[in-house]
Amino acid sequence: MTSEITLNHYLWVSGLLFALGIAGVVIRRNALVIFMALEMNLNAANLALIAFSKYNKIVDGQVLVFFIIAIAAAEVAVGLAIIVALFKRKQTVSVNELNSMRL
Amino acid sequence: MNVHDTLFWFFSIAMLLCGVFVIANRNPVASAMALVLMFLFMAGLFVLLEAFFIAAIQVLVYAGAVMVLFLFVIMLLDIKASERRRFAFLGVFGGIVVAGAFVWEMRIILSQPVIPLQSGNTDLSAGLENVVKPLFQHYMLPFEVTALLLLVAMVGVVLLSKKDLK
Amino acid sequence: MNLYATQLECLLVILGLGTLLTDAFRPGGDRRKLGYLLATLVTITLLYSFTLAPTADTFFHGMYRLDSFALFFKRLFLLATAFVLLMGAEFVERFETGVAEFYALVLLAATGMLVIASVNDFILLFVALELVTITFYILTAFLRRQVQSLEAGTKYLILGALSSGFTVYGIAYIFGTTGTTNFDKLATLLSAGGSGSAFLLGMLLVLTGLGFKVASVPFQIWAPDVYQGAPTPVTAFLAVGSKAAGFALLLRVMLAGLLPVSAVWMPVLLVLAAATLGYGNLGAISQRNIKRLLGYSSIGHAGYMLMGLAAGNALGSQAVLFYLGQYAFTNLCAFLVIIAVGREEIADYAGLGKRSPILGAALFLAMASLAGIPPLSGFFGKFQLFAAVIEAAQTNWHYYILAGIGAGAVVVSLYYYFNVGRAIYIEEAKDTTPIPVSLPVRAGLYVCMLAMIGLGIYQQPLVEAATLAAGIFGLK
Amino acid sequence: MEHLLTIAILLPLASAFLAFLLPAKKPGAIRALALFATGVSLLLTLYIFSQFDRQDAGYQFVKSIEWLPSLKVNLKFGVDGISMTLLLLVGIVSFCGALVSHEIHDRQKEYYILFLALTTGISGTFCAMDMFFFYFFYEMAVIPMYLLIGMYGSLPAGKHGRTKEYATMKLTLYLTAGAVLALIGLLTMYYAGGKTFDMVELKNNLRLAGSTQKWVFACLLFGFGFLASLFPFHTWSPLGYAAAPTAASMMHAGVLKKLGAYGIIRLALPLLPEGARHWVDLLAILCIFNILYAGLAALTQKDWKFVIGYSSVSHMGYVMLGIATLNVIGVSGAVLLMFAHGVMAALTFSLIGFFYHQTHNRNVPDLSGLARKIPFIGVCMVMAAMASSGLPGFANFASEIMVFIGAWHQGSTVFRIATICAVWGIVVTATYLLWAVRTSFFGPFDEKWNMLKDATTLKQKFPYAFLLAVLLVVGFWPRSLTDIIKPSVQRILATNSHRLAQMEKQ
Amino acid sequence: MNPVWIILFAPLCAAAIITLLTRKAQMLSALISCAAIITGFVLTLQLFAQQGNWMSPEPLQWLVVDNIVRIEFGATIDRLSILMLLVVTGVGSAIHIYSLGYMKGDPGFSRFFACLSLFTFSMLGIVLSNNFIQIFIFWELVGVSSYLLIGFWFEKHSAAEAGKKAFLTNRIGDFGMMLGVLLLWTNTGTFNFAELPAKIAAIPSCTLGLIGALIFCGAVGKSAQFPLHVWLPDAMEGPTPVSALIHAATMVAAGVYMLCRVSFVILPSETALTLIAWIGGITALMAATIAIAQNDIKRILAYSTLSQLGYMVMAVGLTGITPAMFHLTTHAFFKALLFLGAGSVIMAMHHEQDIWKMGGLWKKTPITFATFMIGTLALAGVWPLSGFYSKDEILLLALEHNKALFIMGAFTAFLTAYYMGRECFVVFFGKPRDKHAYDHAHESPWVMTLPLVFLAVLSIIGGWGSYIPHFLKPDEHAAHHDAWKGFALLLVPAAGFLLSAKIYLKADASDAPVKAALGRAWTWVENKYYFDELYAWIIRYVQGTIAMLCELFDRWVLQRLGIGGLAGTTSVAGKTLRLLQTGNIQSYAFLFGLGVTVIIYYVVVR
Repeated sequence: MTSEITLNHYLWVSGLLFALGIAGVVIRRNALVIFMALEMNLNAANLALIAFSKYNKIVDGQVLVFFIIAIAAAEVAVGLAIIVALFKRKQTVSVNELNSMRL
Repeated sequence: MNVHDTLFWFFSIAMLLCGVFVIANRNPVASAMALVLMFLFMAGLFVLLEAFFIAAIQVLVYAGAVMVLFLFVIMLLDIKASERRRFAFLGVFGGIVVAGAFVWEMRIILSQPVIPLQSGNTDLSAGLENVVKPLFQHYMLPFEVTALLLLVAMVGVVLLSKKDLK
Repeated sequence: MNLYATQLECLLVILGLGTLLTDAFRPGGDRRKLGYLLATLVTITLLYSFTLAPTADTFFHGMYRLDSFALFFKRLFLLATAFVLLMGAEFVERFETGVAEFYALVLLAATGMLVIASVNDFILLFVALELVTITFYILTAFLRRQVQSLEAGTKYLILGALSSGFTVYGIAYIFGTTGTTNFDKLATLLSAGGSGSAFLLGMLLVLTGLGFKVASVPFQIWAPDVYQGAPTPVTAFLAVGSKAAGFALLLRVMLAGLLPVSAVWMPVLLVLAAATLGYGNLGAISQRNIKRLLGYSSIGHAGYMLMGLAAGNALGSQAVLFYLGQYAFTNLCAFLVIIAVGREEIADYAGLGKRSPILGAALFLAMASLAGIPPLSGFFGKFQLFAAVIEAAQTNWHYYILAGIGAGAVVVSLYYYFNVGRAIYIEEAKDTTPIPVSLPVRAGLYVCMLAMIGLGIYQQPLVEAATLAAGIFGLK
Repeated sequence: MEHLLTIAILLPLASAFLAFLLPAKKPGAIRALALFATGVSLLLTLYIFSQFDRQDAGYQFVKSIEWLPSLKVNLKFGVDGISMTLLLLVGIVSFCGALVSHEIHDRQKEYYILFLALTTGISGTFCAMDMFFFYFFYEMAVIPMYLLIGMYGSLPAGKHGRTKEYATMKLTLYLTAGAVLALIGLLTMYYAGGKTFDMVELKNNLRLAGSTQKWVFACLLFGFGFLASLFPFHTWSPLGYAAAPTAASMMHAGVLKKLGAYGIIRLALPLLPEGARHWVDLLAILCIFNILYAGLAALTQKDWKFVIGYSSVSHMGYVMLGIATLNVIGVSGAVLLMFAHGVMAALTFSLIGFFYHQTHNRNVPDLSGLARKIPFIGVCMVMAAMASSGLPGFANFASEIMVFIGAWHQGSTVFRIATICAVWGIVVTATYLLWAVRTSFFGPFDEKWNMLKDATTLKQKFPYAFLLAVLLVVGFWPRSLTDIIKPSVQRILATNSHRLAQMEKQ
Repeated sequence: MNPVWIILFAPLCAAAIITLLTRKAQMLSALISCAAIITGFVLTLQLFAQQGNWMSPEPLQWLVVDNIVRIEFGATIDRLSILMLLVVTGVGSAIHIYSLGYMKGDPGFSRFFACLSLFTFSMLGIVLSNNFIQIFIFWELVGVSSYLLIGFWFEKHSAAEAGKKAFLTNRIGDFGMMLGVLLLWTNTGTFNFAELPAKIAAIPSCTLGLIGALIFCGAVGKSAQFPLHVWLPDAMEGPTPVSALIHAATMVAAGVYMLCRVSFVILPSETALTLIAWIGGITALMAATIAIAQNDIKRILAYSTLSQLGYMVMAVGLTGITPAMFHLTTHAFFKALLFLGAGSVIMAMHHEQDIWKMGGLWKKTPITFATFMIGTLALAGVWPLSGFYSKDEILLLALEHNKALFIMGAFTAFLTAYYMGRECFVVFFGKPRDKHAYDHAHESPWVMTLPLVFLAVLSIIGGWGSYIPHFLKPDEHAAHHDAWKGFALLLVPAAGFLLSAKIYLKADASDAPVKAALGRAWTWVENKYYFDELYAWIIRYVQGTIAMLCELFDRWVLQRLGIGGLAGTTSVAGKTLRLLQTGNIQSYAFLFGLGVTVIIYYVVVR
């Protein structure tokens, strides 16, 4: 029983998720949701890597995903800390109020 | 259509729907919940791709740790209703333009099958060993660097969240 | 063997952890002196690094190299780190808290940079890059009482994470379409077989991530805000360390891994270089905040260096290395002065030449060097870059357009750099109190000025080092 | 012996470093150092001039130090007749400039450092035999000039809100714009010449197609033309001179400006014959504008320095016209005129500086009858004006007549017209200069200038008298310079025509 | 050392010594200057005595470039130059000595003599030049020394203005001359007078005509011919000896001398000759008419000079080189005499120059009066004074060649006698109009009267025996005109004198009857045909407008529109770019994403 699902299917899913991630970053103003969208981006990459790993029969992709997950966790931790600190100062997480510097 | 394919379609569509929900929902809490679901469906896809170890980590780290952190922060900050403003038209438009353009380009790129220049012969489904062993052998240096990174993150989070200022 | 290769990184990690421990055990120590001490230790490490010999071997299963290119950048990063620590020590009063952590983070970021100098694999690349980037998120937002610092941190965070997403997605595609993440293997594979559009997508997305680091158009947009908002030592580190790291990667990836497909990326870099030159220099014209000005200026300089990379010849890559080397001294000089003066509006620099002759002279020389005027090192840097572009133009006339845009950029940049110069020497001071300059800063300034003038007049040592370093790519 | 030239060039720079180390509280010592450095430089130059082999058209006193092997850059200095003449000019003007700098009282240390650096920048350019160092020194003049004007200059307010800051910035931007334009051309030549910066090697190796030559020549012509204030790139010039302090005006109008014309003669003419042939007609037309247009614009000026500023633009038109002729007499005339105008401009600006320092007013209609109080300066000014308007007996006449003859000899209609305009140009020159001299020095004495003091001691008079003497000596005996200029010019033009012949054969 | 070099360079040395060393010692300076020119005069006399055995000294190679251009510095010694040398040094010596008295007490005494010596040097240079460039060099130097001397009293507004005017007007003439020289050079390849005549024949006639006309421009400027005559009357602002030496005897004659010197260029061209002749004729007549209405004692003489120069130029135009030189010489004698006499009168009247404030002076200043009368008669061409011979030759020449010019010339002669009569009668006769000045009037000291007498003698004997024409052309007997024609022409000045005597030889003479008779014409004449006004208008409106346009173009088009525009565009571009830098992360992310997609589009998709 052969599967009709090919590598490209997975890549499509990954690509759409990536696009959603980008869209989320651009559309949303809530820093937290933006961060969620960024996580979606990373997940899209993960999916692509896993799929490549599977279809190419090379393990490196999975290893990289491992690192990505670990780094993403660290990034989220740092990011949320910054957002919290920012909220403490400005009482907002809306990114379009971050415009004290321009010219 | 076999089980694998059915599950693929189910997980994919569900995951993407969750993704849409994340960015389309005005309530951050709901977004976070959708994101958890998305992570879980993603883990399902990983399983379909025989990446069991990664799937497990995905559930543990993402759906578990990361999402808890998110929810925690959302609750902590207690964002008021006024924060849940409507979307800015330009933002939505811009997001759709960029995402749409990206998808359109992906359509062209993925219109033909992606064939690698070389492929290996590792059997990834054979068990953890094949995945984890290289992690500590080949990839020792990145691993160490990641460790440093976590240290940095820890120091950073402590610093940024310390309440008192000496 | 592997430990030998990473000994510099190890030293820095030890220093960083030691700093954290010191802080834990002696919370009340003199942080300023600690900074000077660390700067000295890093300087010693820098000097020690000259005992290391480059080798053609790879380490960690082909992931890590200790060639002359790597050593060149390691030394550059160590230099930058030493100066940033010195600046941190000068900045002590304004940190309010966590000074030791600041030093530790700087050292750890530097560790990441040192690794970056040696990367030969996309996985290590990503990890090391993230180490640097995430550390910089924290450093940028370090002044958590100041809105600007936090705002800069947030912006850097979101855009940095976005670019990380692109990078990693690109790595995924490169891995998927070639089956390897190792640069050497990649080069072999690519030179043997063709590459599809999926590979190109991967390549471009990686380029995006690196473009973000070096602040190239269209990924430059974060730079002015972040440069302005970040604590000044961090801005200096961004301008010197982070940017150099970006270029180290860019050179390594493009010239070691992706050279066989240079026909694809060179035109892209050509256009990006031109756009970056234009954006950075035009945007800087009416800036009133000196850090923001330097932010725009750093975009402009990224453009110059991209010119060298886009030229894709031996002279070009060598010129980029030379440029980075002298740019480090120049920018560190400027930021040292900014820290010593402690003000950010250009108007506040009026009469600096009278208030403190050394600060005035140092900042003026730095500006002139950035503008590229002999006998300062910036001149020779630009000269080589232009030479490289003209060399490329001998076979492809489009490069003349790039050279022309570069020429225009030089003229425009002169305007805004000399506006600072005007404030220093020509305008009358509103506040004429002399500015005290501490001995270490004075020493640092002398080193920078000496380097700017020395490398401007006698370029040979750095050129030789850069030639050696760039020689590993075997370009013609 | 072979180091003499290098010493003469680098001594001022070395002294600048030395001055950097001296305490700012001792301006006297720094000034003495500056005088010493420029004076010794001048003496060395004179010695080299006396030892110069007048029969030899090539480079002499060549000294080469390997500098940057990877780019084949050598620190190579040498003088041929053209460089010798101009080096002499640098020596004379810089020494006199240092002498008249006693009017500077504020921040003297920086002043002399900048002045000395400027001097080396200029003389280095004239003597560099390596294109890299040529460009290096060429650009090196930018910073000192910017600061000299910005820090020590003055521009009477009100002239359309232009300030000295604006003037100095404009000047800097113009010069840099020209320099980078020229750089593109120079680098193209570097590659076309088989990657060598050595001018002699380049002469032998350069291979450039005719069409390429055309635009490379354009790069050099207009690039250097910015500095030579070629129309329409001249507008920085009067403004810049007006704003500059005395010595900076002297150096700039007197010497620095000549770098542009020198670059064209040295690099563009011999190496790019096809390009030269293509552009000379346009150049001649631009020269007409330089000469007449700038001359007429000078007629409407009220500020002494603006008058002289436009006048120098006008005179550079003669220089460029001489260059455009591409014949020995015209180009030799241009070189001699560079020398003559350099000395003359330095003299004029130093004289203006002399009375401006006391009156703080250089608006021509405000001054009247100054000759009663400062007869020496008045006499010098009259002579300078006469020299400027091409009076025989001064070096300017000899050179201008060479340019006229050369341009007329060139023969084409464009050049005939240009010559007619150029000859008419000296009438225009006389008109505005005599007006200015007559209005401010002659006529009824205005009592408000009663406080003026003339130059009485020999020390005070020396720089002016010296410059005048140089003009007169060369004016009476032009062959003292033309004899060394001519062989070198001949050589350059021979290279030009030889290459042209080669190209036509191919 | 060839004596010629001493003649030439002695005055230059004198000028240099005075300027550099002896400026403070006034009398010494003056004596040095006088010694220099008198040495020159003596040496010239010696040369003159050698009669034809002259050796031109070896020329110096002044400027040599290849074989294309060879400019020498040499000296031509022939009859022409020796005659001119005599005039310059002889009359010059007299005037130098006269100046000792006239300039006494002036604060610029030394400067005056330095300039005078410089002038002498330049003038001798013109005389001796052996090529066109050399003559041009001295031509200009003469101009500048004239500028310095006219503006000698530089604090006087009008003097400073007059000096400038003279210099500039001369420059305009030189412009043409320079072009003529260049044109001649391209056609022959040499500037040298000795080499040129052989090569002239090869030049096409129309080019030659143009060359002649252009070179004549130089003479027009220097010899103040119509239409560049306007500077000469103003030049009277200079000290009177200067007017005598420069603006009567020598410099203004340089134009004529130059034409004679280069006659080989002019004579072959009919066009050039015609032009020259008519310009000369017009100048002669016009200046004479203007002279009848002037009131300044020196200005009348200045217009008279113009008129006489017109004669000489006309003579050249009628191919009469020898008559022109003859008249030049005699004119130098009597015009210098007249000016010096006028100077003496002015001294006597305490620097009063208006003839209508004088009167009856003949009793007070007898020597001056006598010599002035001799000068007047000579000028009017009364037999047997020198003017009679030289002027008659020209008029008879005109009669031969061109009747119209002859009539103009004859009428001019009539007017000459008339206005000179007017001047003499008003100044020396009638009743004293300014009693106070008259009472204090006195005869000048001997240093001034001695030169007067010397020149008076020359004025009388200068024309006798046609010695000068003989000297110039020894082998050719001057065309012997019918004597009766010459004497018939005497009627003309006689009529002039009679008319002026009728009007002005009375106690209360005035211009009123003439004014009434001439009507509008008088106004025109009195205002010198409005030439000054015309030129002022041209300078102000035509040149001024063009200059203003240039200035406006420079300021608005080049600086504002061009540079300002470029700078403005740049800064606007910068500002526009900065609009992207909103500070808003969303827009940053959008641009970031857009950038990525655009790059992908161009590389991958397209």
